[in-house]
Order: sequence, then C-alpha cells, then structure tokens
Amino acid sequence: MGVLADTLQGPAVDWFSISPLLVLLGGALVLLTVAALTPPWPKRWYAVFAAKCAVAAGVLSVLLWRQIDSEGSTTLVGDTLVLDKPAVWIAITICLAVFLCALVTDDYLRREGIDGPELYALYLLAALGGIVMAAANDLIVLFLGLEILSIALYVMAASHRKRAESQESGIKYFVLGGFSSAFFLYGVALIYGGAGSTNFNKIVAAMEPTVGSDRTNDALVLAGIALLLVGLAFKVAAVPFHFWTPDVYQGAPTPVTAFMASAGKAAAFGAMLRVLLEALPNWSDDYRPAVWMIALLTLVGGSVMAVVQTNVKRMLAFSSVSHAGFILVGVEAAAHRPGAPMGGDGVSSVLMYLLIYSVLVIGTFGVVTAVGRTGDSATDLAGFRGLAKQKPALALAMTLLLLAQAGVPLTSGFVAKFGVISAAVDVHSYAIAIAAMVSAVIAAFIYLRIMVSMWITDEEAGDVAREPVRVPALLTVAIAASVGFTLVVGLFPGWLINITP
Amino acid sequence: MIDFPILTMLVLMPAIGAVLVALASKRHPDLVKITALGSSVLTGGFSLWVLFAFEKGEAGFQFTSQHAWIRPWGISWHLGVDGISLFLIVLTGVLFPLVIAGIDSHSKSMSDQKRYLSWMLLIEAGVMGSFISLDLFLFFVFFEIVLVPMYFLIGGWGYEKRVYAATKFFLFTMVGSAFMLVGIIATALLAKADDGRVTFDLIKIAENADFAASTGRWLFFAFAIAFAVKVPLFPLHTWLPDAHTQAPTGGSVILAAVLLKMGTYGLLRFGIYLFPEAAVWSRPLFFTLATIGIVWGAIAATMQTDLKRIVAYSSVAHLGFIVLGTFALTTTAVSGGVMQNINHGLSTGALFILVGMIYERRHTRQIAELKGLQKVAPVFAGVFMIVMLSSIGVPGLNGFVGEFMVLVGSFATARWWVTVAAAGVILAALYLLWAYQRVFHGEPDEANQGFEELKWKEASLLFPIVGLIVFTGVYPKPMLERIEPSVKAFIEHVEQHSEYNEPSPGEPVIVEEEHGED
Amino acid sequence: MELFVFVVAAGMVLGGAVGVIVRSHPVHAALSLVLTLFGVAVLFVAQEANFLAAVQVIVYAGAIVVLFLFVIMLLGVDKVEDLRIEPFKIQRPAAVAVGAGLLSMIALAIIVSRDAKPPTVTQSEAVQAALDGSHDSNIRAIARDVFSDHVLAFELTSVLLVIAVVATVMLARKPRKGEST
Amino acid sequence: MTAAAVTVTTTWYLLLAAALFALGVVGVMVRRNPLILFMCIELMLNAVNLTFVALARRFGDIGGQSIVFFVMVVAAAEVVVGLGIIVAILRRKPNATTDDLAELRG
Amino acid sequence: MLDLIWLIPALPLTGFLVILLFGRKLGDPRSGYFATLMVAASFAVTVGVFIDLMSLTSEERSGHVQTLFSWIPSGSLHVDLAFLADPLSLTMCLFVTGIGSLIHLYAVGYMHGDARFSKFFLYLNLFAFSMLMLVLGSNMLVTFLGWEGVGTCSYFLIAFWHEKESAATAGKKAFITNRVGDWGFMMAMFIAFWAVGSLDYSIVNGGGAGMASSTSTAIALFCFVGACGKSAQLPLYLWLPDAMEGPTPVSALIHAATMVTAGVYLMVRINPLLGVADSYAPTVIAIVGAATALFAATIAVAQNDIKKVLAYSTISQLGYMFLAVGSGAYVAAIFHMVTHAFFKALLFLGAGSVIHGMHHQQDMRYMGALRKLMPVTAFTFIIGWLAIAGVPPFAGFWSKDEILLFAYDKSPILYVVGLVTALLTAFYMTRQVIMVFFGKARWHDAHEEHGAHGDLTPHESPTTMVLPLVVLAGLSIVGGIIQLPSWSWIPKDLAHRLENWLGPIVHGNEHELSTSAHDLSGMLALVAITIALAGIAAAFLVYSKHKVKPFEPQILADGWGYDRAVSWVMGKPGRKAFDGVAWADAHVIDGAVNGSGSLVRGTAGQIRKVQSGNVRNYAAAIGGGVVLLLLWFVIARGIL
Repeated sequence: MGVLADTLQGPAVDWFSISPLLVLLGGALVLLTVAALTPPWPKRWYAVFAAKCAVAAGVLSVLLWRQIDSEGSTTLVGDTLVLDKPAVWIAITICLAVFLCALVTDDYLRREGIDGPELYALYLLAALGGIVMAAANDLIVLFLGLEILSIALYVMAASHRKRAESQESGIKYFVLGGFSSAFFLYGVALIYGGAGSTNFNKIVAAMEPTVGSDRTNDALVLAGIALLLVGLAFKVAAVPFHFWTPDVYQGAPTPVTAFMASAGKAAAFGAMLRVLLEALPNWSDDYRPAVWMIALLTLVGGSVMAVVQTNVKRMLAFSSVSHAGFILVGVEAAAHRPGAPMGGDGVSSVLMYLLIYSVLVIGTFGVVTAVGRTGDSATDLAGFRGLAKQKPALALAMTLLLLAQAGVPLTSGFVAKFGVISAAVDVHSYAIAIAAMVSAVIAAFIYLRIMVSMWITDEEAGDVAREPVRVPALLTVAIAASVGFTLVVGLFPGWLINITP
Repeated sequence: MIDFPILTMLVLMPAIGAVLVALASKRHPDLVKITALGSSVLTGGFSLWVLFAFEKGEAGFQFTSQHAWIRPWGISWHLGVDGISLFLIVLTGVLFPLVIAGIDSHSKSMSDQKRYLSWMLLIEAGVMGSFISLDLFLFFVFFEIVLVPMYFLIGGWGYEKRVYAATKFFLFTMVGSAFMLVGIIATALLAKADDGRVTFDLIKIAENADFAASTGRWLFFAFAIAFAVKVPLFPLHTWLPDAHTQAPTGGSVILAAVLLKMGTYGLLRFGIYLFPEAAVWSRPLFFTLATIGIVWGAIAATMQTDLKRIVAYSSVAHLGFIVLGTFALTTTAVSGGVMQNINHGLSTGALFILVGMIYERRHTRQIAELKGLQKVAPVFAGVFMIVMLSSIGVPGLNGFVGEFMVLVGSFATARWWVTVAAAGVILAALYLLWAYQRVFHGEPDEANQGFEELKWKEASLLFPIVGLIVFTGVYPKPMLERIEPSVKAFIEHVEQHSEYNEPSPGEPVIVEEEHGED
Repeated sequence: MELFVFVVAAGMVLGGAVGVIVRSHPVHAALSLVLTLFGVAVLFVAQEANFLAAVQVIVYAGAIVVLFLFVIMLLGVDKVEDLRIEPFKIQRPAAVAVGAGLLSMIALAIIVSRDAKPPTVTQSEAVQAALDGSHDSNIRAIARDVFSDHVLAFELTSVLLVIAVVATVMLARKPRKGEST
Repeated sequence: MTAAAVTVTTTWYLLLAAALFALGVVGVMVRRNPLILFMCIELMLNAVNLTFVALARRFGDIGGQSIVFFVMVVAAAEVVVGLGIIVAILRRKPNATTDDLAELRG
Repeated sequence: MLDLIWLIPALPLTGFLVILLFGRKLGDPRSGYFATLMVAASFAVTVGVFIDLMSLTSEERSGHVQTLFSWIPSGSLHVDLAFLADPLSLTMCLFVTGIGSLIHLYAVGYMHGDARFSKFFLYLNLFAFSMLMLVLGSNMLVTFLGWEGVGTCSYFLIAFWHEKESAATAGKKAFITNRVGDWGFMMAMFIAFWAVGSLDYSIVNGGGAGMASSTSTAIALFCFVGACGKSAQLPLYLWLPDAMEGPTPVSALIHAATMVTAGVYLMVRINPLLGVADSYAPTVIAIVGAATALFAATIAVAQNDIKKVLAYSTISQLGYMFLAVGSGAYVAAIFHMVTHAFFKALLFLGAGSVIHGMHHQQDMRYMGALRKLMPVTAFTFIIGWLAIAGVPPFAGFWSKDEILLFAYDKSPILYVVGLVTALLTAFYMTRQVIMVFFGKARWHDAHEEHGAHGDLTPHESPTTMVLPLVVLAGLSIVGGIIQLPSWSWIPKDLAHRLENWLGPIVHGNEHELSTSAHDLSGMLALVAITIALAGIAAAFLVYSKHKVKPFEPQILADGWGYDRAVSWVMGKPGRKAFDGVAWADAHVIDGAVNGSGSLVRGTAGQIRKVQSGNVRNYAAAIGGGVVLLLLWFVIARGIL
C-alpha cells in the first residue's frame, strides 16, 4: 500500500569526482572480460592497456585537483568519501605506481612464462582499493578499501606458480593480513561503540562534548584506536608489525613487490593520516606517543635488521621498513597539529615522501627485476657482481636510486628526508629527528654493500657463465623515468614542494 | 667583471667536465684525459682570477652571486668569497690539475680511467661549492655530496682494505652530518621567529638571529660534531688513517689537502660564526681535544710501520693546531689557522705524492722494506727533506709561519694548552726524522739499489708545490694581508654576539715607526 | 528467558570456539566452528537481527564451512595434527598470555565505559520509515540503509567479489605448458 | 519468572564477543594446520560481528547491522582467496603445516 | 757600510744557491773554493761594517736596524725580516765569518775526494747564512729562524755520512734534543709578545723595566732552556758528544766555534731582562753553567777518542760561559766565547789534521810521537793546548781568569767549582797532547789489530789545511789582547777594550765588581796560573813519566752513565708508553668505532632469529604488540 509512498532516495553521486575509481574499475573489467573472450593479445598490449588506464585515472585526478583548487574540497556519495588534495595526491601517486609497475611487469611475465591479463587487472583493482582507503570518510569504507587492496596483494604475491617462495609469501601475507585486519575491524567496532557511527564527521561530532571532561567513558574508543593502529601499522610495515615484510617482499614476484612498496605504502599511510587526523583529532595526545614509539622502533629496527641481509630484495624490504619509520616521523609531526583539514607541514612532508619514495622504490625493484634473471631468483648480492662491467648504465641507474634511498643530497630522497625532518624539527621533536638521521646512516650501509658488489667486487669464475642481464624496452622506460624523476626532484625540488598540499 | 658568475663557474666547470668525461667515447683515450685536464685547468684559472681580482682591504664577501633555488624553503644559490675562503679555493683550483695531470690512477681499463677522472672532477666541484656557499642548505649539499665520489675513489682504486676504509669513511662522516642536518634545519626554523619567512642564508641568520644560550649551544654542537669528524678532531679521527692509507695517491692528496679543510673551514664559517656565544663557552673543550689530538696524533704516528699511515697521523696532529688556533679567537691565531689550512694542504699533499712515488717504485709502504734511498736518489731525498722540514715546521718554510701564528696567537687565551701543544712540535720532529732515517739513510740493500731518481714528470708535479712551500715561508705577507681583514671582521662579529673580548698585548714602549709597513 | 537464551548460546559459541582450537582433527574443528556460528546466529536473533541471523546460517554455516570441509576432503589433508607436541616452547604460553591480556584489556574497557550515555544516533528518514513500517521492518531497513547510507560500501563489496573471482581464476587455472607447479 | 530479574545488558554480549575474539587470536597462534588457522580468523570476525550487532541494538541503529552484512561478504571473499592459495600450496606439498612453510626467513 | 749589513748573510746564501744549482758542475774542489770565497767576502763586509761602527760614539753604536721586508704582519703581531747592527752582533759576525772562512778553506783539503764534496759546502754555506741570521736578527723570530736553521744544518752535517748508522742517529739525536730547547725559546717568545706586543729586541729589552719581574724571569729562563739545548748544557748536552760523528771541520765550526755559542749569545742579547728578573734567575744559570763545566771536565779525563775529549771540553768551556752570564759577567762571557772559538777551532782542526794523517784513526791509544811526522800540526796544537789550559799569556788565560773573578764575586762555591774545572781542563788536555804527540808511537798496533796493509805512516796535511791552523794558532796566542784586565802594569788604553766596545749593550746590567774582588783580582790570577800548571804537571807525572797509574774509571768514560740512562728511559718505558698510545688508538678508540659496527651486526644477528619465517611466531609478535598498545591506551591513557 505505502510502496509508492517510500520510493528510495539514494545519495547524490557526483560521477566526475569518482571518475578515477570508475576508470580503474572499468579498465580491470575490460581486461578480464574482453581478454577472456579474445585470443591472447600481442605482447605488451596488456601492460600498455593497464598503463593507459592508470594514466587516464591519473589525468582525471589532476583535473579533480584543479577543481579542488577552484571549488575547495568536498565529500562524496553520502559523506563516505572525501575529495581533498591529500586524497587526490595519494590517488595520483598510486596511479603513477600502477603505471610504472605495469611497465616493469610486462617483460617479467613473459620471461617467467605466466603472461596474462589477470595481474594487470589486479593492479587496477588494488589501486582502486588504495585510493578509496586514502579518500575514505567512513571507517567501513576505509576497511573495505583496505580489504580490496590487501586481498589483491595476497593473490599477486602468490601469483608466481613456479616459485614455492611466491606461494609461501602469499599464504604468509594472507594469514597475517587477515589476522591484522580482524584487529582493525574490531577496532572499528569499538569506536562504533563509543561514537555510534563509523563516519568520521559523526565520530568527531559525537566525541566533541566528552573531550577534556572526564575521559573514563571513552576507554572503549581508546581500545578501538589501539586496534586501528595495529591494522594500519601492519599495512605500513611498522615494527613490531613488520615481520611479514621481508618474507613477502622476497617471495613475491619482484614487480609485485615494487607495487606493494609503492602503492601499498602510499594507500596505507594515506589511510593512517585520515584516521588519525580526520577521525580522531581529539585523541592526538593519546596516540602521538604511541606513534612516536612505533616510529622509533621502525627506524632502528628496519635499519639494523637490514645490515645482516645478503639478499637484495630482503635488504630493500628492511630498508622500506626504515623508510616507513621516516614517514611515521612525519605522521608524528603531523599529529602535533590535528584537526585543521589535513594541514600542517607534517602531512605535506608525508605526502611528498610517499610520492618520491614510490617512484624511487619502483625504479630500484625494476633494476632488481632485470638482475633477477629468469626464475626471478638471482637477487642475492652475488647476482649484482660485476654489473658495472656488463651493464654500466643499469649499474649507474641503480647507484643513483640507491643513493637517493640513502638520502644523499641532489637526489629526491634527500628532499623527502629533509621535508620530514624539518616537519619534525618544526614541532620540536628533535630526538626522533636525530634518531631518524642516524638510522639512515645505518641503512646506508646496505646500499653501499650493493654498490660495492656492482662496482668494486671482482667477478668470479662462475659469473661469466650466468645468463646475461636483459633490460627490455618498457622496463628501460620505467627505470629511466624513475631515475629522471629522482634527479629532477633532487636538483629542483621547488615546484614539487610548492604543489604538495 | 662581477657580473660574470665566476664563483658559479668554479662549481659548474668541473661538474660539466665530469659529465663530459663520463660521456666521452672510450676510443679516444687522450681526448678523455684532455677533457678532464682542460676543465680542471680552467677551474684553476678561474680560481687564480678570483685571487688576483680579490680586493685586498675588503673584509666582506666578494664576487657574491645569489639566486633563489628552493623558494618555498627559503633556500638560495648564494656564493661568496672572503679572505678566509679565498686561499682554500686557490689551493683547490691549483692542486686538482696537478693531481689529475701528474698522478697515475693505475686504472685497469679505459672505462676505469674515465670513471676515475669524473669522480675526481665531481670531488672538485663539491669541494669548491662547500668553500664558497653562503647558504646553510647549499653548504650541506656540497659537504655531503663529496662523500660519494670520494667513496668510489677509495673503494675503486685503493689498496688492500679499500672497501673497509671507504665504507668507514662514508658512514663515519655521514653520522656527523646527520647531526648537522638536524642542526641546520633547527637553526633555520628557530631563526625564522624573528622575520616571518624561513631562510637558510648564512649571513642573515648570523646577523639577525640571537638564540637563547642553551639553544645556541645545542645547535652549535650539532654542527660541531659533523665538522669534528671531518677535521678530524680527536677522538673522532680513526677513519682518517684507514681512508688515507687505503686511498689511491691522488685520493689521499685530495683528502688531506682539501677535504679535511672542509671541517676546519666549517667550524670557522658555520660553527663559530653562527653561534659565537656557544663557541666561546665551549672553547676549553675544543682546546683540550685539539691539544690531545696534537700529542696523540704525533705519538701514534711515531709508532706506525706504514709510511702512509705516518703521514696520515701527522695530519691529525697538524689539524689539531688549526682547531686550536680557530678557537683561540685572536686575530693572529685565527689567521694562523686559516693559513695553516693551506700550508698543511701543500706539505702533506706533497708528502702523500712522494710516498705514492715510493710505492710505485717499490710496491710497498712498509718502512722496514725501505733503506738508504738517499744514496741512490739524492734529489728525490732532497725534495722529500724540504717537504718534511716544512711539515716539521722549520722557519723559512710555510709550515712554521702558520704554526707559530697559531701558537703565539693562542697563548693569550689558551696558555696552558699552548704550552703542551708547543711540545707537540718536538714530537713532529721525532716521528718524521725517525721515519726519514729508516727510509733514506743507511746503505741501500739490493732491493732498494734500483730505486729510480726523481723523473722530470714527477719533478714538474712537485716543484710548483715546493716553490709555494718556500715562498709562503719566506714571504707570507701577501696571503696574510688578504686573510686578515676578514678574520678581524669575524672576530668583531664574535665579540658583538658574546661577552668575549679579544685580548691585546701590553702596549709597546717604542712607537711603531720602526716597523716598515712594507 | 532472555538470560537462558544468552547462556545457552554463549555456551555454544565458546564451546565451539574452544573446540576449533583444541580438536586435533580438521573435520572436528570445522564442525565445532559450525557450532559457534549457530550460537552467534542465535544471539543475532536475540538481538533482533533476524536477517543477519539468516545470512549467518546460510552463508557461514552453509557455504563457508562446507567449503572448508570440501577442501579438506578434496586434498585429503585430514591428517590429525598432534597437539601434544609444540615445536616452539614459548608459543603456547605466549598465546595464552596474549589472549588473556587482550581479553582483560578490552573487557576492562567495556566495563569501564558500560554506563556511558550511548550517543544519540539518528536514522536517515528513509530507514526510519522502514523501521516504523509494520511488517519485516528489519530487512527493509537494512535494505534501505545499504542502498542509501552505505551504498558505496555495498559497491565496494562487489569489487571485492570480483577480485575473489580473479583470484580463483589465477590460482586455480591449469598451468599452461612450460609451467610446472 | 524470577529469572527476568536479571536483565542481559549489551555489556554481556560485548564481553562474550571479546572472549570469542581472544579465543580466535589464541587459535591463530597455536594451530599449525592452515585451514584451522583460518577458521580461527573466522572466529575473530564473528566476534566482531557480534559486537556490531549488540551495539547496533543498543543504539537502535540499523547501520551496525548492514556493516555486519558487509563483513560477512569480506569474510567470504577472504575464504575464497585464502582457500585458493592454500589449495595451490597443498597441491605442491600435501599435509603441509604452517611450520613447514618457513623457507623465507632471517 | 752600515746599510750593507744585509750583504753579510746574503753572500753565503748566494753561495748556497749557486752550489745548489751548479754544485755538481763546479765539482771538487772548485765548489769548495767558491764557498770559501763567499764566506770570506762576507767577512770582509763585516769588517767594513765593524770599522764604521767603531767610528761612532758608544751611544750611536746600538740600534742600527735594517728592515728588508715585513715578514709576519698579523693582528698585533708585526715581525719584520730585519737586521740589527750593534757591537754584540758584529763581534759575533766577525768571528763567525772569520773562523768560518778559515774552516771552509780547511775543509777544501779535508773533504777532498769525498763523493758528496760539493754538497758538503752547500750545507756549510747554508749554515753560515743561518748563523748570521741568528746573530744579526733584530727580533727574536729572525734569531729563531737562524736558530732552527743552524740546527737543521748541523743535522745535515752530522748525518753527512748517513750511510753510517751511527752518524744518521747522531744527527737525528742532535735535531730532536735541540727541538726540546726550541720549545723553551718559543715559550719565551710567546710570553714576550703578550707582555710587550712585539718580538723586537729593542722593545722586549726596553720593556723589561715595565713588566712584572716574574714575566722577565719567565722569559729569561725559557730562553735559557733554549740555550741549554743549543749550547749543550745539562741536562740537554747529550747530543754534542755524538755530534762528533760529523766530519771534523763541522765539529770545529759548528760544535766548537759558532753554533754552540748561540745560547750564550742569546742570553747576553737579553741581558736587560736578566737584569730586572728575579735574583734567582741568574743564580740558576750560573749553577747550571758551573755544574756542566765540572761535569763535562770529569768526563773528558777518561775519553780516548781524540774528538770526544775536545767535545766534552767544549761542553765544559760553554759551562764557563754560562757561569759568566749567571754571574753578570756578560763581557767575560763574550770574551771567553771569542777566545774559545779561536783555540777550540784550532784544536779541532788540529785533531782533524791528525785524523786525516792517521787515515781516520781517532783513538788516541793508537797514536803517539806524532810531533815528528806532523810538525806544524803538533806545534799549533800545543799552542791551542796552552791556551785552553789557561797558561798566560795565551788567550784562554785572560778570559777564564776574568770569569773566575766574577764567579768569586758571585759566590766562593762557584769559584771553587770553576777552579777545579780549570785544574781538570789542564789535566786532560795535557793528557791528550802527550798521548797524541809524545811518548812512543803506537799506531802500528792499531794497524796490526785492524789487519791493514801498505804504508800507513802518518803524514802532514796539505797546505789548505795547515794554513788555517797557523792563523788560528796566532789568534790563540794574542787573542787575550781584546780584553785585558786593569792591572797596574797594563797600559790603560789596552785594558777592557771589549768591555768598552760592548758597553752600549751591557751597560747597567754588567755586574759591578765589589771592591774586595777587585783588589783580589791579581791574587786570583796567580791562583789560576798555579792551578793550571798543577794540572799540567800532574798529567805529565801520569802519562809521560808514568809515575802514577792513570785514574780513568769506566764510569767517567761512560759520562757518568747519563747518556745510557736517558736512552734507556727513551727506549724502554718511553717506547712502552708510545706503543701503549698506538695500541689504544687502534683498539680502544678505533675499537669503539668498529665495535659499534659489530654491535649493530650482533643485535641484527640476534633479532633475525625472531624473524624465524614461521607465521605463528609472527602472529605472536603482532599479538604482543597489540597487548602493549592496549596497555598504553586503555590503562595509561584511558583509566589512569
């Protein structure tokens, strides 16, 4: 009888604002369906297509950026997504990552004989999840984004059927990932219990009155925050939730590792900033010390653990842990100035770091991909021996990228570190700043080791017999791009700093 | 003339050269060498131009050029030269061509040779940059970037334990600069308070910002650690013997002659200049460390069995004098320190060259395996003797002038330390003469019979340096009158920003007329 | 009455959970899981979440557990896991410690904040209308909520399922020649 | 009935859920069979669901329930993928326990 | 002529440069003659300047400064490269260049045929230059320049035959021991500069009145430390005996006539400071001087090496000079310096001639009865002997007597010590003369021992060597003329010439003899003479007539074992300490550096065990993290 009376009004949807998501989704679906129906595409097409989708999404994001410039930031789809600069920034970062990873992946797949559209589709979908994470305005949406990204990554990690390591890394990542996201979800539940909603604005609103007054009644929320932190810390690979990182990074197909280290980290940190600064600004005093501690552990732990490694992928895994520590320093700095819509040096320094590091790490793993040779197994230091003789250009590129990771001036890495450190210093957390720099020195040791084996160590008898290192076209493009970016940003960082929100 | 960006050229010329060398084709080896030499010679030419165009009486910075680099962070490409940095530039400009032309890198292949040369030129660019940059950030960039080529130089062309030495050098120095980077940022951000926008400009900060005493001291130490490592100041010196010994001759020369000076120069220009109060406050510490360094380095040198290590440790001792003079903060002492930078560069550089030649001839640096070289190679021995005497600090050679000025200048403010430091002069004679006796005196055994006399090529590399050694020793006035005004201004700056007052000696009873001003 | 239901259901839930942890045979573990799931379903009903209760039984107890059993049977991985031996000495104490710590902390939090005034939650009028509606309000309300306030989340779940499909395709697809598993 | 004197508040449910969650955690840490390890994760998710539902009732908010609905989907997806990976591995080495899957270490 | 002072050092410098460039071409002997010519020319110039100066009144004689250029102008420190022409510096120049040229000439013969002939004169000229810088310097720093220069040259020349291990070592020893003294000199300069703001003698000396007596004392004593090093006084005399390793002309020029007197010169130069210094300062100097004199004399008694005897006697005579300085007898000090330069140079050259004739045999036990074979050498040597023994009217007598006179006035003890030294001096010199020139020829034994062949009969030396001997002999006879005592029978205008000449330098600070001493002077002279004769007589009894068994205990031969003690300290505990430092540097300091490195590796090695690769452990770690976080949030932040 009253059926006509209550026709459902869904929330208004500004399709343009979510167009990047749609492009990525569409791209993935096309790859899956069309590729499934058509005979295998000629080589490179899958990769190029995926790359194009990423570019398209990126371009749209840039347009959105313009729009924000003119009309300011808004929320979308019934308050569940935010459209603001950090969100778009992360989106662009992720698209860039997808673009480069696609190029790196192309020849890799054919080399390993597992060609096919699925992996690219997963890139795109994972990217979608990541963007959602960074743009979420609702814990559940954020959680779903997280799951999309994670599950995609589980599969990708396990996708190299020939290598037992690949599958082992898959299962490990999966189990621990599920474990930690259960914690995250429980955290969401507890916060829901305290705030009566999972929407950021509502949470802030609901908690406003209790702030300052007697705090006992939000113990639930505090417990929730703890569990949320666990979930996020796991994703960004912060000590002591980092244990999966080396194993997974080493086991996963190298291009996938690159994707994890770039897009994965970017999304996770985007989400972390959202949760801590947007949803829980009133608790900054509570979680800042925790973040501080985690940052310290991550910095030191990552660098120290890296020192004893001999497998380059593992080294880079630990170095990515210590990079996460650096970014956490920025987060800690940002947490001194919560509230104010994603403002403050902290946030921008983190965002800049994410972009720079993503490009950097993909380039690095790109080189590793090439050096890994067929079977993706020659990734220990010995694999790099005498690379300078065999492929001077490649060695030089790797050297530059490593120096950048070490934070040597005139490279993008230095700019990134500089930004984070100055953010920390600006809020007078000197101790963590110095700790960060010192641990950077420790980490530098492993980069030097890699350089040594490329440039200085003499080749041994067996080395000449090894399969030569091939650097196919698309991979070259990817590496060249990231090296170029590294140098340009290193020499003229002004513009980048200017545009970072 | 000023509108020609000559200082910028000092940095760019070698950098461009490095790139060209790297790109040059392997098929024209001579072309590679010529490119490298050409760019370094040009750079040297520019540095000499700076020297001659330099206004004598001027205390302030000359040839300054400033362009915004990273606006959002208030960082600019700000270069300038004053009396304190002038001769460091000239030394760098003159030494590099000599090293590039005169010292064989013993590269295995042509591509090796190319790499060697471009690393060399990169070092030159970095060193030049750090001597002329007037922007904290810019300085740090140069200060840090030098590590990389040096690392590869030691690691790639060094001796037995080269990788260990190179890594040690890289990480050790990096730890130091880790603190400095934080210090630099903190300085800039704290200085911001006064005038809204952030700036990394050395002069602006030094003139405007006044930090609370405690803050200033923390910041000062953040800087000082980095420089102390670079100098190297006892007890942060142990990277140096390894680096020096393992580096190829060219590397050792550069390392000793110019790289270490980035430390002493930094202490002066960035440490004390920015934080006079803290510097004055912490002088006893630095006096003590410097003095210990002088004695300790000398003693350690005496006991070395490796000729190159002796020279390396002698650097520790000599740099101790420079630090002592720098912190003594009297015009004479500071000028002496600045001058000693150059003197040490010349004499120790030459010593490393000579040791390198010995190694090339005998393929050993072990004193025990050398004997009676003076008999078979008297000229070689003679040159070695002159350089050694300058290093010992015998009057009439350059070493003495700086050393004496440092000591006499420091006596007023650091009496007891000077008393000890002066005793270090005895030790200098001890270890060098002992080494000389073991290597050059006595009857040469058959292994050393065939020791070649100094060749013309080698002579042409050494004689310019020897010439400078003698000239500076006999007639240092031209140098001093260019250094002095800047030093005076520097000390006035310190006096303004701290309660330190430069002591002046008791008034002479006879008026100054007797002293011919020229 | 309510108490009785809670106690029984709680018993099922915990009993099942303990079963999952201690039963050494995978199949038994799976069956204990079913027990837990049913208990949860009961509690759902007790919490007036009828629709969810139904889904719980159908999806979980039905699909998921069956899937588990299927895999167990298919791969014949029904090897009895000997729970008496534990390669890592500290593992179990650690497990207990963590479990106890976790439980105590959260329980503490819950108890401390039990009397806190629950925040006022306002339903979107569409949902409210559904709730006021006389018959099968729960399902209608969920439906309206899902398609209004949580529509994005709903769409995202679809993406999730797509990934699941791709995953199975990737992982299960017969390796082409040249590949060896 | 006298039993009605005692009212079952939301807190009871929350505590129960917490207990269930804790059991799940313990399970993950003690069981070696990947499948069972997996079930334990399911336990944890169920605990969360229970919490949501209880809270949803307390607030009279239907949103909580729809969240549970989504969680179930997530759980399903996870199971599918997880089982996929496990199958792939167990095909390679039957009866492998998680302890056997420790090639990557250090 | 006064403005030609610069020529005095310039000429030897020219010689140095020319020989440096063309030495090989000039060769042997031309380069030698050239060098000699240069020094001789500089002597000529000196004479010219000297005459100029003479013609001035005593007031005008002091403070003629010739500034070449400003050397180190920095801050308040202004050091010019300037020369000071005054009676003192000129006196020094005269005998430096005079005796210098003689010894150059001598060396032409002595070094004939040496492989590095020209190099020898290269060093010799450089030495002459440095020595002249030392004495002519108008400020302490220029003096120091020469001071170090002569030190370096003596290093070169001692180690001239560097193939000989002992020679090389001796050279090194000399340099380093001198460095110890230089430390004192530098300290003195530092204090002086900060006291008066300049290093010019005019200002430093003039400022003496103004500054605290403690300051002037410090300057004076630190200078004395330097002097001890240069002039081989206790405890730094060690290097001089070893320095005999050098060619004999070197020993004559550097280690007898000129360089070693630099210390005395310096003390006289700063006599105004000594004047205003605390009274104990001169006393210290006098005591050290006297002690050294006696100490060295005792050692000389038991030496068998012809040059070692002379070396110790030199040390002893220098002791006399410091005794004089300490007693305020600056003129006497200079007087003795000059006479000593004459006769000691003579003796050394004589000894050189003997060695030359004996085919480099230096051990006196293998000599004897040489007076027939080397008449000239013997004759001149005997004159030198009489001079040093203090037999009138030879030069040595007058100077030594005057010193003793002042010593007596300072303190009887010092006088007695001086007297005993005089006795010993006469004794050991007589001993030497007898062993070398008289008695029976013992040189065959040596040759048999050394199993040498051919005709090794000693022979007289060539003219180039003999000529200087004769000249010096003449000077040793009449040298006393320049400063005769004011005794009744001595014409007034002959007496105290040197004193009047040096008046402007020392007036006011020269000790005024008490009347008692003045009256006693004749008496004391007689005592001195008897003592000298007694010494000679005793030596005759022992060594010629063999009435008494010679008393030459080993302890004396070893120089009281002082040298050995010092080298033991340097060798054993000293070396230990050095090794300790080196060890600490390598293991403690660098150990800390490398240790921190291995610490990181170690911890990493431990942590990686946790990275076991097992999922359940990782889960446990995560769980632990969760609990910790909950502890923080729920307990620390929530409930507390």
